[in-house]
Amino acid sequence: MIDQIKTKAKELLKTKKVDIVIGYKKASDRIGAIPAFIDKEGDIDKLIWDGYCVYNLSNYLKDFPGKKIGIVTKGCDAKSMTVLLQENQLKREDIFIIGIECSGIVDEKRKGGDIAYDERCKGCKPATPPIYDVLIKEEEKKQAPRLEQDPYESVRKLETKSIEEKFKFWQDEFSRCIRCYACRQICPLCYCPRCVAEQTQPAWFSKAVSVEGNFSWNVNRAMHLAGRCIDCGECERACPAGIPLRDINKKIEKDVKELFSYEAGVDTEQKPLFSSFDKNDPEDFIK
Amino acid sequence: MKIGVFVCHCGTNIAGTVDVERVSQAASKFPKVKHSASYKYMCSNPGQNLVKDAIKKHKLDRIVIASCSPSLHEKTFRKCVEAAGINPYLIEMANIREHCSWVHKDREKATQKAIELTRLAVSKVSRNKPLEKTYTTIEKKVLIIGGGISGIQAAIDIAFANYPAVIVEREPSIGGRMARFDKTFPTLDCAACILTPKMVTVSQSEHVTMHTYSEIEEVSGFVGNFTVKIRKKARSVDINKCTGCGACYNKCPVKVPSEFDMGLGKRKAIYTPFPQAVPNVPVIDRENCLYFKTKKCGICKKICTVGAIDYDMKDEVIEEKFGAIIVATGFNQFDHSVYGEYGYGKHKDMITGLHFERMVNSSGPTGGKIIRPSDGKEVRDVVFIQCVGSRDEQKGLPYCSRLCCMYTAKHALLLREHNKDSQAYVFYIDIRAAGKNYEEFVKKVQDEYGAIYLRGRVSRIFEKGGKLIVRGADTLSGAQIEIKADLVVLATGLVAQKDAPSLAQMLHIPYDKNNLFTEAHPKLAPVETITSGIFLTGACQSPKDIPDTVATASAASVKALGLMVQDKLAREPLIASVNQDLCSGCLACLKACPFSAIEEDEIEDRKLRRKRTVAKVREAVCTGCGNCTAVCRMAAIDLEGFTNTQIMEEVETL
Amino acid sequence: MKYAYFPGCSLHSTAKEYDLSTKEVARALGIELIEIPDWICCGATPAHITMHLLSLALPVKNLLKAKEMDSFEVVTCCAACFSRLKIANHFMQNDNKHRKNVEEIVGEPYKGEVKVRHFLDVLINVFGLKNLTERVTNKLSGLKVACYYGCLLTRPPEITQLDDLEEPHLMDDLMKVLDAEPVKWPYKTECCGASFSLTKTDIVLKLSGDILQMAHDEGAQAIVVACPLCQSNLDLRQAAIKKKYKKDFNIPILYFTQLVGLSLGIEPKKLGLDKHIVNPLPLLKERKVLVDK
Amino acid sequence: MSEWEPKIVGFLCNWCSYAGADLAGTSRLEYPPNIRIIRLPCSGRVNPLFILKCLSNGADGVLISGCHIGDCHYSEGNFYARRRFAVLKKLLEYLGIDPRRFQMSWVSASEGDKWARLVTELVEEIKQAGPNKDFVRKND
Repeated sequence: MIDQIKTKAKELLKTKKVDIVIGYKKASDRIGAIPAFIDKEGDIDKLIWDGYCVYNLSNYLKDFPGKKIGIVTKGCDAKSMTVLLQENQLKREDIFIIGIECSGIVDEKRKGGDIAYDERCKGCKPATPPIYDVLIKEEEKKQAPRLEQDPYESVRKLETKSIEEKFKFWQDEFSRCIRCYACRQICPLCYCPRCVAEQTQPAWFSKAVSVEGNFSWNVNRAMHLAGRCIDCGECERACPAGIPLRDINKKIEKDVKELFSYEAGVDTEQKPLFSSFDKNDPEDFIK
Repeated sequence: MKIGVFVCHCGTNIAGTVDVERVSQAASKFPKVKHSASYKYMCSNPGQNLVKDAIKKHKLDRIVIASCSPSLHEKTFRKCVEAAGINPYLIEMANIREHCSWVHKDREKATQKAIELTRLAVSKVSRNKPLEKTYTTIEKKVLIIGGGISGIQAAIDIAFANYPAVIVEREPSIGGRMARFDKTFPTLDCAACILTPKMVTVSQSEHVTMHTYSEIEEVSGFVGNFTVKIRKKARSVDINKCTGCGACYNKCPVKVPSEFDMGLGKRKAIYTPFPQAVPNVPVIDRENCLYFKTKKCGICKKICTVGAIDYDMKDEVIEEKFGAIIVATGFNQFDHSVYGEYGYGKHKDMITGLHFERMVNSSGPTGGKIIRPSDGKEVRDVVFIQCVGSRDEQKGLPYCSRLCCMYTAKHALLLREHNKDSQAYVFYIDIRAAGKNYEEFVKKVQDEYGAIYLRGRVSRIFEKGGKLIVRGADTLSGAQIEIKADLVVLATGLVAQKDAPSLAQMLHIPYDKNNLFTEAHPKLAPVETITSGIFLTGACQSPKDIPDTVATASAASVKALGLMVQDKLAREPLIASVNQDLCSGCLACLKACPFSAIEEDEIEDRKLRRKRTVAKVREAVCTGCGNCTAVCRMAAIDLEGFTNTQIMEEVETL
Repeated sequence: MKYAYFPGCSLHSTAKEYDLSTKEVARALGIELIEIPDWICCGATPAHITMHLLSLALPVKNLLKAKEMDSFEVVTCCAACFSRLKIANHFMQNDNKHRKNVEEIVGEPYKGEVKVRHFLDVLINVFGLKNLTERVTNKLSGLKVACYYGCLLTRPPEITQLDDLEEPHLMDDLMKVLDAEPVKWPYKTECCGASFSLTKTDIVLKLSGDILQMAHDEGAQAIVVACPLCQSNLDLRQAAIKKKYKKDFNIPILYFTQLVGLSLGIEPKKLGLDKHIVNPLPLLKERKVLVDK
Repeated sequence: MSEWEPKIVGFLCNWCSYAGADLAGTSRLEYPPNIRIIRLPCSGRVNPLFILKCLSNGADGVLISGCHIGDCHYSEGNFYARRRFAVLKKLLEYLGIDPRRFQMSWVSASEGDKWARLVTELVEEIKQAGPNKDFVRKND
């Protein structure tokens, strides 16, 4: 199947349909995969495809303004492109999506070991990208059976805790936050020209590493991704402090699904969650 | 920055619970406050003069008034400081009366709270910016959607003031529902006699343009500057050539049920809906026309001496600009086929009030004879049922349709006038005859025209022996009643036009759960909508009889003319604005704006060295609700008067 | 097709022929009806006008018995039983307060999970009219009938969810399949006076008399019913009506199951056609719809 | 040391809730003095970050109050607010912030009595929740 990707990439570059192809290449450790930016036909052989291709490449689309881009895209990553299209950040005609019907990626923490599905792949059922220009399927043998697992298992576990326990839990987790904003930088949907975290007029919340500053930043990040996050999991992967950010993202994902039947990244024509409403939205929390 | 704080005693209203002097002293120590004072009545002339003098004496540049609710005196003090040379938007009010002295009894706590409220206002005002009112130009032309009595009246009023009006009517002729009526309550003048002169006036007015057989396709823009696309459907008859001689429809071989006559009569495939139609130019109904169906016939074209028939005519979409829009789209009838007890609308001799109007009309399909549609026999016993659909939350409408009581009484009267031997029975829930000479009219029908009024609901109607057996309860006598009727007339309720929601969406005006357009305020702004420059008249807003319809038409016209006479339109500056450098162009704000007051704009990004899309506020449309600011993740859009900085400053001061 | 069968008190007494004909028809069509063992009162009139809670607890008890049989669908023929069982389910599904009370009384949790069907519904919507057409061996051609549904079968519509509230047609559809002629008449859901059948018989005579008159006027030779109370009022009171109003209708009142039975070729006696007050046999003979045996 | 009194911030829409609070005043309906009202044009104006700022700035409770559904002066603002804060409310609770600290209500211009009752109850609830210690910016 890597041949299929290469063939397509070659064709795209040759016919000048795109200026650049974004895909994956081997990292220097010879195991992992890192993004590859190919603009010469000669470099096409660097392209790889395996379970280590974890990066959500859509994050790099904005780095090539005015260029036509071909991009290797997993199912989840294509959803973030759907949101980017929804939010006017991309032009569909500028990108050529080489969609991969992915059968799961490895858990990076177990690098070098056996291929095991990453936590976020469990419960991901339609691995087919919602949008693509060409679809390449993984080989039959790699299509290991997907676990029928509740994607919200760990959210539910946390929900049952008492208020004090919850606060304690998150306080501990957030206490490690060093406000490096790696979670933001890696997120394909955090594209604001100037993040509120860096604004001073007004200063929206404390920039200091403190309980309330860290809480505020993380609540802000989560709220800004409400109805947008497609759970590519890059934030959690990038977090040097190992904060379980996906547990926050999934919580909102679950809530908006339950409250408003809203799902992110499935339809480019969909209105943003907070820029729309239903007259019958629940309001049992309002006095 | 030199802030002045002025604390009002409001007689004892504030001073009775709050130690005003202490508030004033405390305020004098707040950062940036250069002067503070208190006075018995700050809103009085001496009070205002005290503020003005202090501004001059202490060179104050921002003012806080700690007194009553801003809803009472914000305007007063804006004017006051403006007179003293300060921008009117550089004041804030601390509400220490309604929100403090009147709701607390503990003097100490109330005083403390008053101090804090004043502190909040001081912190906010320190972040205020001078603002200027904005101005827009006005297109001096009014669009009227709907050519019924409502739209006609509006057009006449606008034209009388020498401003141009354009009527868009989807039927081939103006006239609307009223053109179908026979006589009108309570005076019984004939509808045609009072309507047709108005139709002629409109058609002859140099200020009025009519687009009949036309529909609104698209509306954009805002008050003073609406751009409207109008689809002129292909009439197949050249309106400029046609003389209205009528030869074409006289000779046309195709007969179909006439919509105007509610299917009681026939019309041709080329037709004018009724003889007094304006314009008196026929239209070809292409679905039924032989030429369009089979390419044969063509009689009308052959017979037309002026060559007005044009089979190749196409729909035409024109674009016009308007300063104001009057919506006069009227109503539809409730569909009574939901009622099983009335036979699901299957009984032939059961008609609606509008059918009755056509039947009783001497120029109508039966020549004024009231007959049974099933066998054409003249009727004797007629049962009228009121509130069909109206006041029925279960199967119909929650509201009262307001005119059925009156038109049913009129029908009962006309029935007896047309046939001395007839008998009217009227089933009603309540008689709602609130209008000038209305109650008297109903009484007259009961007393002089022998209509029998029965207070109760009809439980079942069925056919037996060629008659309709109407069974119901007379709740006044407690008896079960059965009437063998020749004809049953249903006073079906008034409902919104089927496509009312799509028009409302086009116009960005709200509509309620019954699809009726919503006025800006039910009492104080009954013909306005929340979208400025768009006004409502007639039954599209709620069921209305002719007097009310005409009154609202004139009211809406005055509102529209109020815009027409202005040179420029002043707008409050408390609206949103975009910092385009911060804007990512995600357009979350555009999608969340209830007023479509945000549009796309393009800027040259200096950093990226390319053009990119950003949001831009259409100042004339923005109402200042601030919803956009809350959905903007990058805080690139802000609301003047309630800016993020102001609010965060207030919170910071807590 | 296997159902728990709830006959109710009428079908074991005054409406024996309804019970008989239902079982015969079911057997002939291969619909298995297993009577709920130890069934008790459905909670109709005597209960529901005196004690609301009892009128829910009784049917729930019966439905729980059906649940024990591992049968999640109950079939009944009596319109009153149908109504009570359906209403009980409705409350248990939608009203937490009542459900708690009733669960306390019957000592078991129950959320309205046992489905309740009228036999008419089973015949038409489960077995299907098309299938039935193929089984009809003895057409009832020329027999003019008025289908009378009464008050309980369709009301309240949000609970019964069986047929059109004002203009029901299920039995009419069924009769057409048997080649009988259902007349068009307006009294399909008029009140027969059943609630007063023992206390104020003069009201019953008036109301039932009106129904008979209308059926007669519209040319019906027989009235078809789906409720034992309707049947007994219309059948039993014809003599008294004759006495009071001097009107001799002599219209047989038949259960739809009896006519379906006839059309399937089942002999009249097995269908209890000999158990009526107004003897239907002369009419059926005259119309040549009796099976010769 | 005096008894602790909770500090509550109320974000009120100008057209309904602010006017309702005015009416409570005009009707002289007494309620505890713990609330500080910030007037906004519409509940739709409230940015979730305002709530965080209040809580980290020492507020023991935050209230958003707007027009009842269907009454919004801007016709739809409260619909957006309702959706936005349904999500925030659940998130804050999930992160361990006492749900009593952030509440929302609809109060119309004619509901002075509801306003007075609401504030009274709110103050009572926040008193039970105790001072907001965990989340507050420490004075540096």
